[in-house]
Amino acid sequence: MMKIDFSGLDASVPLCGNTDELCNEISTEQKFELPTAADFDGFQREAVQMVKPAKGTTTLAFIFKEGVMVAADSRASMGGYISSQTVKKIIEINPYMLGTMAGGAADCQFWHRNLGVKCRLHELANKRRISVTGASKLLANILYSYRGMGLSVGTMIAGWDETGPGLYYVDSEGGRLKGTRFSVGSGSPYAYGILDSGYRFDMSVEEGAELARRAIYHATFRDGASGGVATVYHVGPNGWKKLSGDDVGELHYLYYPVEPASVEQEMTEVSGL
Amino acid sequence: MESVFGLVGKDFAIVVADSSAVHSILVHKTNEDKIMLLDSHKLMGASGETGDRAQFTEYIQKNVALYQFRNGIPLTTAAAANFTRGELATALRKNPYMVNIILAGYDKDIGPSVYFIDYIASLHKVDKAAFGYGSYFALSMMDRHYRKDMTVEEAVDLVDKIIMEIRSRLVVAPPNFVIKIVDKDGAREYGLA
Amino acid sequence: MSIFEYNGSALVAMVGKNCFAIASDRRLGVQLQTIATDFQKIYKIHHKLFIGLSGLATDAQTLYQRLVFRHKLYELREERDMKPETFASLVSALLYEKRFGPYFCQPVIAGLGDEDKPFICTMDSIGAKELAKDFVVAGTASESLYGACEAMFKPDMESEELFETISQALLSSVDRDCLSGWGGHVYVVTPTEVTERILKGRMD
Amino acid sequence: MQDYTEIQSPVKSCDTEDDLSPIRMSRRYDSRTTIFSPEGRLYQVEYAMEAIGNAGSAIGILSKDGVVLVGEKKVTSKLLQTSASTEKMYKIDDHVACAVAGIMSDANILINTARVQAQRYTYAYQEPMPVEQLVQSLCDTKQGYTQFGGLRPFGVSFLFAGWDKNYGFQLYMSDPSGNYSGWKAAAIGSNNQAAQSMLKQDYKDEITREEAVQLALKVLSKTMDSTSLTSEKLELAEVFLSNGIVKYQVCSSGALSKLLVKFGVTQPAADAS
Repeated sequence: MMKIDFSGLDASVPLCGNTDELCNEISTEQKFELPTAADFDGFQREAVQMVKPAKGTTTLAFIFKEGVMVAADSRASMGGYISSQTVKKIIEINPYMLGTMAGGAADCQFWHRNLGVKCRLHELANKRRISVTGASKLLANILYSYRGMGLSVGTMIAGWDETGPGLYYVDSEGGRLKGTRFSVGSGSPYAYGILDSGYRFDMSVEEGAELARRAIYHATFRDGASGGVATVYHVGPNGWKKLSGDDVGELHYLYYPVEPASVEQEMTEVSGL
Repeated sequence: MESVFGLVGKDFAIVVADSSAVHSILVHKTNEDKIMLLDSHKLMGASGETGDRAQFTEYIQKNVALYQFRNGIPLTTAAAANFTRGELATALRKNPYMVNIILAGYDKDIGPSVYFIDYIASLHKVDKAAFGYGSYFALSMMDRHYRKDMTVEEAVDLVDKIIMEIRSRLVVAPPNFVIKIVDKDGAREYGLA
Repeated sequence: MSIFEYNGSALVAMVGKNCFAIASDRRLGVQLQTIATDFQKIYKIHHKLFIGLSGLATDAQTLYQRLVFRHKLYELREERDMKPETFASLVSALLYEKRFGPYFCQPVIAGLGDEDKPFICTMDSIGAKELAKDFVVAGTASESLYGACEAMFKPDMESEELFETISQALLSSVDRDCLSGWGGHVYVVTPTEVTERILKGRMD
Repeated sequence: MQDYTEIQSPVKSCDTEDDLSPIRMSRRYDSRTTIFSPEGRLYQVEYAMEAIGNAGSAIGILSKDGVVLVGEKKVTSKLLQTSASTEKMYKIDDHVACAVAGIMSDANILINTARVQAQRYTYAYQEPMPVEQLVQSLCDTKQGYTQFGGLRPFGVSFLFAGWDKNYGFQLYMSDPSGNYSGWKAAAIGSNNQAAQSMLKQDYKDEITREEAVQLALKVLSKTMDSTSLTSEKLELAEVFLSNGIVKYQVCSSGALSKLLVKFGVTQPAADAS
């Protein structure tokens, strides 16, 4: 019989009733201390500003004939400053499931890892892998329980389960959408432009990967907050596989080779000498 | 939501604008022409506040006409663009016009050209330009499918693709668009040639 | 976001041995949206005098056009080129004229003066001159540029090495800035020639 | 400023006075530039033109590949501190230059106005000002001084040489009245009528720049009052295209001497008179 894990719904209930402190730290539902400030909301707003997370991102995922294609850039920025060009925005939840990261870096990293733990526990308890539907629901429920407290997460959960390919969009407002084509982040409108005009359901894996890579590239070109490496993952019946990770700095000159003539080297003579 | 975009092709330039006149939650009309003919070979696509748009584009149009009457020669596209920029820049520190402009023109010696002028009066000559909420889709799709030697048919195909994308992705997508073209034979609405 | 960061820019000028170099990025953006990657930020005043304008693009264009106006009249009346020091004072005066509604621009001026002595300077948006003997920087990538220049600059470089240094400093700095980059534009000026080069850079 | 009282008086006074000789007439109406004489003339303007007739002459010739300006310097004293700049030729903008005949102090004002006008146009349109518009704007200024009270007309005539992309090379002549007109060859200053008729005789439509220089020097050598044509008494400037860019070039004294010898227009002092 299938056992339904409701632990994600109730943050205060320990998973296995173990009161051992060490064990507690690993397996109990994470608890967060709340600040004891007179003006909680005001404090919260300020605190969120201080750890102002990476906002600029382009991530995308789509379902097609061969499974799910997931792609993302790798830039983390704070205001105008680029704090990293090598952020891993596609998080491997388990061998059959991926999550993408947009919004707060710490929030995404933590809750994806947390989701990974839950998915594994689900697997151990039920002797079968969790469905994409179930995993995304777990995450959505957790995020919803923290609604209004400043979490910033915009993620896609993509994977392959018994029903085939699955793709959900989940955000920190508690939204959860099932779909076949999503893009999240500041560069997403640019990516949608490429994705929508180039998408066909019966693409091959190669075509799908190229479309995803190209969409990320064009988003990084126009969006100042996206950049770095365009990483492409594919999830098929046998789990995910990383297909490519191209530096968009090189990708640009691959797509648009510079004819030697246009690398100008003009020598202007100073007249009047 | 307003969308204006344009591009330069082989020997023509094309400007596209939505044709919705929107006020708060109301759509007043859906056949408002936001691309003005400055003179026989110039198009000015504008987006922004309705009043400013109408006033400013007409002001520029009349000044371009006045120049031609006075001097017997038309302004070049570059000169008209710089004049427009100058007027916007002067207004900027008094009472700014909230208009973003795509100026397209055809000059005998230079050929077709498109100028990007935003409401704070930054001017730049470009191959492709876009304003408004549709600009995201328009820009990346033009980046992807644009070629310098596009024919009118190819450009219109691309424009159609972009319009379809705007219609499907934008929250309040405008139902109608106007497409205008300028080439050696002059400026005109596409399809009405 | 500050108005100085609306369009994004990176500017740097360096002094070498009897020569100077001035470099800029090529992006024109509207906040995070990149509009063009061939935007001019360095302008030639005459064969031995260049000005780079960072900050709000519209004000940079207005300021440049006013400077051309004033410089051209000077040139016609005096029948000689303006000295960099004089030009810097002109820029300063034009900026201070708008003390209570400034041009949101930070200029970088570089030129060869009397006996081809290199001159570089920068200014704030209301015209406070800041002269330097080594390098000056401006724009949204200025913090990164300070670091890069501080580490890479050596006194008395020859023009080729100067080009290499300024290019490396520029490219590595704009790679840490969302709002500038998309290629670079470098001028190296010696008493006998002006070399202009377009740098390939990351386009993200 | 305008004073209309005298406008009524002419008719009346003509009736009362019996002597209506032109000399007396002019006395009455020439004191103010803004007043027409009964014959419909503006005496001050005509006197200004008279003043120019005594000034050093200048000749302009339009050729198919450029415009040539030649001027005669009147003041050549050994004691005079020669300035580096030219005395009769002035660059207005990169594509326009002018030769002056008349009162230099008046000319300086107008040249400055012209330069400012040219730069204003460039500021507004970021393009060089079309030559005719520049001439027109200057002539508007001149005209103002023939109409508004209390002012005296400028005692200057100009030859403008320029190039623009609409009409190519152009030559204009303007006088103190504010009139201007385009010419293929024109002369101003002393003996301008003699020069003009010589030009009319010798000008060919397909003239080259070099031939134009030769013609200008020849005409000047015959119309100048001074006995011999030497480089000290002359100025030669040309407007032409070099690699598609307009250039204004003033001929150096040395090169001018060579040209004079080459064209055989230098006459030994003894031969003349």
